[in-house]
Amino acid sequence: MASRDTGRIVVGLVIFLVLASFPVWFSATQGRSDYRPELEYPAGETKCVESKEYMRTWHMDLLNQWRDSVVRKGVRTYTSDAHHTDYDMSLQNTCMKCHTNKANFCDRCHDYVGVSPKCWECHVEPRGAE
Amino acid sequence: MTAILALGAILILILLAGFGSQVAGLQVVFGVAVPYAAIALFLGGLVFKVMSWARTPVPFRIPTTCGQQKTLDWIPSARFDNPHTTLGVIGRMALEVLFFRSLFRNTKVDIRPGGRIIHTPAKWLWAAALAFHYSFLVIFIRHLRFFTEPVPGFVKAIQSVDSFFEIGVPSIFLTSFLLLGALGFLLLRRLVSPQLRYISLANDYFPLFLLIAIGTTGVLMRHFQKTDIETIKAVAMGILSFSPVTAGGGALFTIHFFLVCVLFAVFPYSKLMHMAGVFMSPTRNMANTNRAKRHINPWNHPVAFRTYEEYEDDFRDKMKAAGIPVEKE
Amino acid sequence: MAEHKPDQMEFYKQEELQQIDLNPPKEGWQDQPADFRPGSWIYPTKPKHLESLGMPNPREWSPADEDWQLPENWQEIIHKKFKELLGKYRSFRIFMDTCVRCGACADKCHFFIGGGDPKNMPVLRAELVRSIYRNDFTTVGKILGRACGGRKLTMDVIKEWFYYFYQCTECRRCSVFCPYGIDTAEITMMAREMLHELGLGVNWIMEPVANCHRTGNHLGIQPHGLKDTLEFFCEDIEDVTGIHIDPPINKKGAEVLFVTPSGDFLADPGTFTCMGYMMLFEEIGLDYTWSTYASEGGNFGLFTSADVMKKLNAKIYAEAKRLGVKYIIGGECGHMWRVLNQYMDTMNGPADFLDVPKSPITGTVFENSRSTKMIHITEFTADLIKHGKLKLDPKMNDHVRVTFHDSCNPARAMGLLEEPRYIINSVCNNFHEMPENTIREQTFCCGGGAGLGTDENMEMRLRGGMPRGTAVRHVQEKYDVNQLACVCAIDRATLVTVCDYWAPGVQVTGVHELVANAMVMKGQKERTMNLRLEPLPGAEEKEANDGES
Amino acid sequence: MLEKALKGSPRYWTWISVLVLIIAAGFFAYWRQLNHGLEITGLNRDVTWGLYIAQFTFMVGVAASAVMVVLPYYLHNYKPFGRMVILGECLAISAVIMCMLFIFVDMGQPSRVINVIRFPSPNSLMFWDMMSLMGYLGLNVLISLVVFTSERNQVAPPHWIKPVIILSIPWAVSIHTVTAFLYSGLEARSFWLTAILVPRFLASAFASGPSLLIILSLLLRKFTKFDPGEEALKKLSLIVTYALSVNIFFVAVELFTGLYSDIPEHVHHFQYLFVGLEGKSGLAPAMWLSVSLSLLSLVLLYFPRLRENHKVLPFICGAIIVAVWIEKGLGLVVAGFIPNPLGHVTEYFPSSWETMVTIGVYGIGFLILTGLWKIALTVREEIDAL
Amino acid sequence: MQVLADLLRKNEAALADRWLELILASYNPDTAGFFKQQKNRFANPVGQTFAEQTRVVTERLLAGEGIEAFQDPLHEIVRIRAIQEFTAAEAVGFVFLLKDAVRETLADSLRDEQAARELQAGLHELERRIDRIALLTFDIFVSCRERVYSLRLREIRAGYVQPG
Amino acid sequence: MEKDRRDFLKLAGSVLGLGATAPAAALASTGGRPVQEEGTHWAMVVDTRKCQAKEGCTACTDACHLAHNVPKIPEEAHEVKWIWKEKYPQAFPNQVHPYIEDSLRDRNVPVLCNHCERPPCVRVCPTQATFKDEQGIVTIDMHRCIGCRYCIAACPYGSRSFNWKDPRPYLQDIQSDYPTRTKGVVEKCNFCEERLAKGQIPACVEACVTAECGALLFGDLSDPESEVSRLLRTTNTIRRKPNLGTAPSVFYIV
Repeated sequence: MASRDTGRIVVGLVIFLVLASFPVWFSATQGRSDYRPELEYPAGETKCVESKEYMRTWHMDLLNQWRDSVVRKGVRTYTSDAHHTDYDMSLQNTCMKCHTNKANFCDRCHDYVGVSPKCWECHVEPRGAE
Repeated sequence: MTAILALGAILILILLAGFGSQVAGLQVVFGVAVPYAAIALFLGGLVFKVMSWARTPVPFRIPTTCGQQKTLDWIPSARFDNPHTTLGVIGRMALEVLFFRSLFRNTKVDIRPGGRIIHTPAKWLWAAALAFHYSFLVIFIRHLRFFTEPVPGFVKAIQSVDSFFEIGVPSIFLTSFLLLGALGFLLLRRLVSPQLRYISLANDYFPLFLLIAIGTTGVLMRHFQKTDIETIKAVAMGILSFSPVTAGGGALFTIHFFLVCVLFAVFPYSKLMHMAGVFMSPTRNMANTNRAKRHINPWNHPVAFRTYEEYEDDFRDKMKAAGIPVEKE
Repeated sequence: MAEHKPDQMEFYKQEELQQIDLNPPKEGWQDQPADFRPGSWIYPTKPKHLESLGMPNPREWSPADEDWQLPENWQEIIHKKFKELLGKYRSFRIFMDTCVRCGACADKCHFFIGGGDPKNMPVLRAELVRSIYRNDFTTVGKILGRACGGRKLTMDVIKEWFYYFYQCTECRRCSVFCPYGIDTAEITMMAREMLHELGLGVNWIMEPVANCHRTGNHLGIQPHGLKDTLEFFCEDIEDVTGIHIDPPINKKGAEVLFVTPSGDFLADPGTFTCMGYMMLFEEIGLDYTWSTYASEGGNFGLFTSADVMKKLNAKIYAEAKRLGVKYIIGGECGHMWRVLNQYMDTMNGPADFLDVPKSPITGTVFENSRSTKMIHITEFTADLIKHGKLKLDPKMNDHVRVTFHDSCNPARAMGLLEEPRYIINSVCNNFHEMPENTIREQTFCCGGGAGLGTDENMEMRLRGGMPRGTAVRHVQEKYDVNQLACVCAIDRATLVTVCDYWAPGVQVTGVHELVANAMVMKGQKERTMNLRLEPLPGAEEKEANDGES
Repeated sequence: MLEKALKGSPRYWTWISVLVLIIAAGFFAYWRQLNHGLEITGLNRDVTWGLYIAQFTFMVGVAASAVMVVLPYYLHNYKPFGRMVILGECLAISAVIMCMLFIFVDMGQPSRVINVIRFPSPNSLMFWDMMSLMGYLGLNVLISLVVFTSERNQVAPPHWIKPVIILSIPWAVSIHTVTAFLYSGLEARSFWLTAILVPRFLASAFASGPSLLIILSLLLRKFTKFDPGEEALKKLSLIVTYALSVNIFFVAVELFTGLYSDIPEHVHHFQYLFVGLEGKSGLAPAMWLSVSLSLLSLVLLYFPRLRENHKVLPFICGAIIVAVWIEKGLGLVVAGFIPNPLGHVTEYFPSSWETMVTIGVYGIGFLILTGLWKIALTVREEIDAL
Repeated sequence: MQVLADLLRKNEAALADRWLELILASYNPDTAGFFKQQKNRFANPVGQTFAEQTRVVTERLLAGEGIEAFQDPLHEIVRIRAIQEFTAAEAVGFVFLLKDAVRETLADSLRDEQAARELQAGLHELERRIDRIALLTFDIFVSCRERVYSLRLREIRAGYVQPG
Repeated sequence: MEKDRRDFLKLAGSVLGLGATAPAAALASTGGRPVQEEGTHWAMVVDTRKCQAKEGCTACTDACHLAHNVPKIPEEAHEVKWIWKEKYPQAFPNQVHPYIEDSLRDRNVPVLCNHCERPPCVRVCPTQATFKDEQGIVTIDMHRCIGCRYCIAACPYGSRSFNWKDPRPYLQDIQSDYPTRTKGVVEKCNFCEERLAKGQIPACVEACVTAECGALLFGDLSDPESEVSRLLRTTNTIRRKPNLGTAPSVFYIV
């Protein structure tokens, strides 16, 4: 024998379920749930400063390390562990030389994962981005 | 003893997940089967439990009144502690759910010999519980970034507020440390105080250890053993869009994910149901309009009682002797 | 063992003077059966009462002996009743599911505070039932059993229930502090209902229930007996005030039916409160009537089962309908008002043959009782005093330094806090509150409610009454308080014993005794005695100097 | 104890809601500042510090002034201050919190403020200021909590608190000294480069702080049953009198050295302040007001009949606060920047948004003060009733 | 006796605490925790009363006061234990625990023979006084029990409660 | 992995170490100004006469501001500049009197950060965001600056600018080889540290040469043979506000 306020409880439950299933119907309405960012790799380039896995996980730390080295210690060249070539420690002048399109490379992954780094408030995207 | 039992269960779960992440074959199990089972158990169990409560009638209106009732108009009544309007009840429930009103009441007022009043604050339980629940909520909302594409604004907003103070890269979230601190206190309290140790069951320690493990693995994944969250989001999105992707993260992620699934699975069958129960506890969610509005009891079957006629038949002559008016001479 | 000399430590360690074990008990609370030492349980129900009420398994038995003569399928009966109650009470189901054992209620129960038995902690009293619920009614419990706190229903469990669920006075103090409002009183009611399925009841409850069923009040006072008692009170009133009152009994067509707990007709401090009512009604000329048929406001059915409660309570509305009164006024009682405020209308309503209570003297309409149509005497009197309808002389009570004990049910099941205080402040010049955490909604129970107020339970009652006793002793030492006012008939009986033991020298009184003492009635003679026929201090000197001059 | 602050008369709740409204407005203004940057303030390239840092300097003075109540009571056992001490300490706590908030809202990159702790730089006075302010807040919270709970329990405070109180006295002086060093260490700003700045800060602090305390306790006496004690008010007004006279004396000394020596570098600042430079004299009216107010109140304070008259005293104290607020706030801070090292005279006037944020911070400060005082007074009433 | 009294007075607080601990040990260990930890006299009248009164008794014992000085503090304690689930021996036995407490607090000075012998006389005298106090406690216990029975009788006689 | 742990430990270390390092360093700093250690010491010589000759020339400012993405903010109150022209009496306030040479009275003198040997701005910075590197250049770590503007108050030459708002809308042609700034940080001339690293001469000097003016000369002061050292030994040069003891590295031929 249902009680008087079953209605109100069901409404409460429905509200809870709607809230709990927010990601499901939100992504469904956006229609991008199977979207995975394919990054536009620079044409003609095969190797980056370090290995692909290392860069995917540690690029922010590497950049931090470059910053401290350049700004604080004045050391501007970085020898890569992977293949021992030297690079100029600069986001804009080194990274951005190959990855000319920030939108199709950096931002795709960052937006996908909901990260909004503050670096781009100062550092300049390469002109290729326009 | 019960604490060790619970801790053991958690360690087993962690080992299971750790082992599972290494064996390729089990990726499907941990990446797909377990989450769906967990979500099904959670939603199904919760709805079933709440509906089982809903089906059970509330025969009587039994609010616990913690303040002055509404009678004469010149006596101010306690609007939220003894509500007599639905608005008052909503206020009381909001105070209970959002600010843990009853735990706040738990002051220890001491009188030292010689009649001196001493207020020793007993607010630790209230403060730790509030800190834990709010930081857990913030973390929960923050995690929506893995389950929604594109990431909605409010999730980004909460994330930027939580990591306002840019310490380290990726900058640390304040709520993760707040959560672990509060959980640590709640666990310590349950182990140290003799009364609590006496009444605590394994199913009290289990969620505590579970949440601590989840929190710690979360912090490890973000700051130390960095995990590739792009693939993790793909896995998460895959699950919610019912086209699972079994790329699977590292061991740490599998443990974290498995423990969260366990939390969801265990939820409807444990004390965590207080999430829904707090809204439906009859001593808090009804107005004290007992004598003003009749509360209908659905199973109010008639009960035979001794009518006046039978009563008078027994004592008519004595009543007449004593001069008490009677119905029938 | 080598002979030890007195100056060696071993000498004193030879044989334990006291069994001292400082380490926690090895096994958990689930494995410690309750031991029924004499003086720790209340006499069981006599078979004749159960038979007169048609309740199951009436027989002669005693908790001390091993076999409680339960029917063979008692486990099945308990499970059936357990399931039925789970189906009928959402509160029971939610309280079984949502407790997180956070310990906020652990040290709030006066029986735990006074006695120290951990199973008297509200969380653990509830666990007694919850462990069975977990074991038999939840899938997880069925699987994990003991590991997740489940427990098999054995004979020891039933004995434990009988022992501990007759050590809860259902005062709901634990429900105030619980974040989810879990009410151990509700759980105690369910447990007692289950125990009654096996005939496990307490005589001190079932006898009054039987009496109330038969004679209309707990004490079995027959109509003529009630009339004599009331007339005896009126003689005393006449001695004190010189005004003659004829108590209207079973008078048809009166405006108000007045129902008060039968404790006021017999137990000593209660009688003066009853005299107070009659003097008050006489003074304001209220058209009221007593009723011998519905001469019991209280309802020990509340401590038995819902149906018995409904059976006893039905009399009040039936009588009101028969006498054709306009509305009902209820006297000063604790659990009576829990039943009236929260159960009566639902059970025996709607009382559409009555009008919305309206005070004939002040014209105030009591909106808060629009449906039940029954108001509390203190609400009625407070309204009178507020409108200045009573001529009061507080100096008559100057020799009295009073403090107020919020009776637990009016405080936590109604919220009756300010009305009695307003009245006491109007009739008494020196009124001192007890410490902040022992009054209002955090009040401590008298230790004798919910059917535990019997003499064989004296030690348990004194333990339960210790927190209240300590608070009274505190105000006694600090302000030289000599009277404890309360609004409950059981309080007026049990608190006398609690005060005599814990704070000797403090008397107990009802609020309306104070009112009557301070009232200057029309045509009353010079008062030389209070209602207790004790000479008033002022009067003695006057008499003395009358004598001299 | 916290629930004491949650129960109050309707007037208490209207006051709280007014404060909350003010704080909300302040938050909204600060939100705009966070998004648009400090351009919404009136600050410019030449005058980089303005209203916020002025309030910070004034508020550190008020915080340090608690020592004027703590020192006599604890060191010299001056009993009439008994009821005043807890109020003084709570005023100090809310003042220090306001100081920290003023520094926080003045930051260009508030999210990096932790860098001051991550990269400690003992060579910078701002680092020492932050450390001393945090220490002072901790000390005051500890002292007021311990002393207040033991006083409420009518138990003698624990013996270990005495040295902590002794420590808090020099510490109070130190926070204001460090604030003065912030200014007087800069060789680029000749207006501040004077040793007298520290004593001037202290003197003005001990004039403005106690006057604020006098006004607030008189207000309390009107609205609540609390009575600070006639003797205490008399003594406080005496302290204010002496502090004010010393402060005026120091300002005069500063004026003399600056003007008599007639070094253009120094003279320009005073010129701008009082008569204006290159036709710009934004602050002149304010400065003249400040000088006249302080002189007027000094004169009035010398008559005991006026000093003890509770009708006039609040107005005198108000005058002193305004005078010191101008002189040590905008007067000192802004004048240091005008003219700028290259001789340009760029004026500064606080913008509306800036004022809104400042009022918002004051709202937070007074909310904390109201809460602390509400708890202190309610529990005091309880003890007296016992 | 004087040497012993000075020695004991030095660690009087320790002695009282140890005695209290031994008394509380007669309760369920978990409850003993509550009795010791909760300082509020109204939320924990049992624990607080024991704590206060044991200090008073120890103090008066070491001060060598007359026997009547122990009447009030012991009455406070026995009044509570008289109505708790204790047999007469358990209810009154807590006084003898004081001997254990004294011995334990003096444990180190009793260790070497020579000092022990010196203290022997004082110790014997002290323990005789404790026994005397125990007898006084027994009287108080009986008076409390009689009080309880008289209350029961009064209720029965008042007819409020049906006999049997 | 270890990089980040180091970062985390640094935070913990700095908080714990605060107690220990603070007194020691405080003693060192109050004992007198940090002495300039040897190694390269870049300096610049400005020949104001040649500069005066080319009336209204802004080559150095344009080149510098273009190279370093310095915004062109219209309202003077929020102006951001690294190098600009100042009248002689403003640049050298204590070396002027009513009867100085007419040409000197309104001679436009390029002013910029003097990269002092004992910079007051470095002394007051609470996070060591601005500091003096081994080459004698006073530079700013834009990642650490909290925008408290204490350094602007401390600089006797007013050569520091603050970003009151987001500079980007005011930048027409953003150079992609040098970052811009964001609102809330201080900025100033950095002696073209990034060009020096590549062996080039500062942009302003290069622009002055291409504008056939040659008023700016840049070189290493610690190398006695460098052009700058030789010029200083042979011509009379003055420095701005020498009395403050900051020992600027920019010398002016008047």
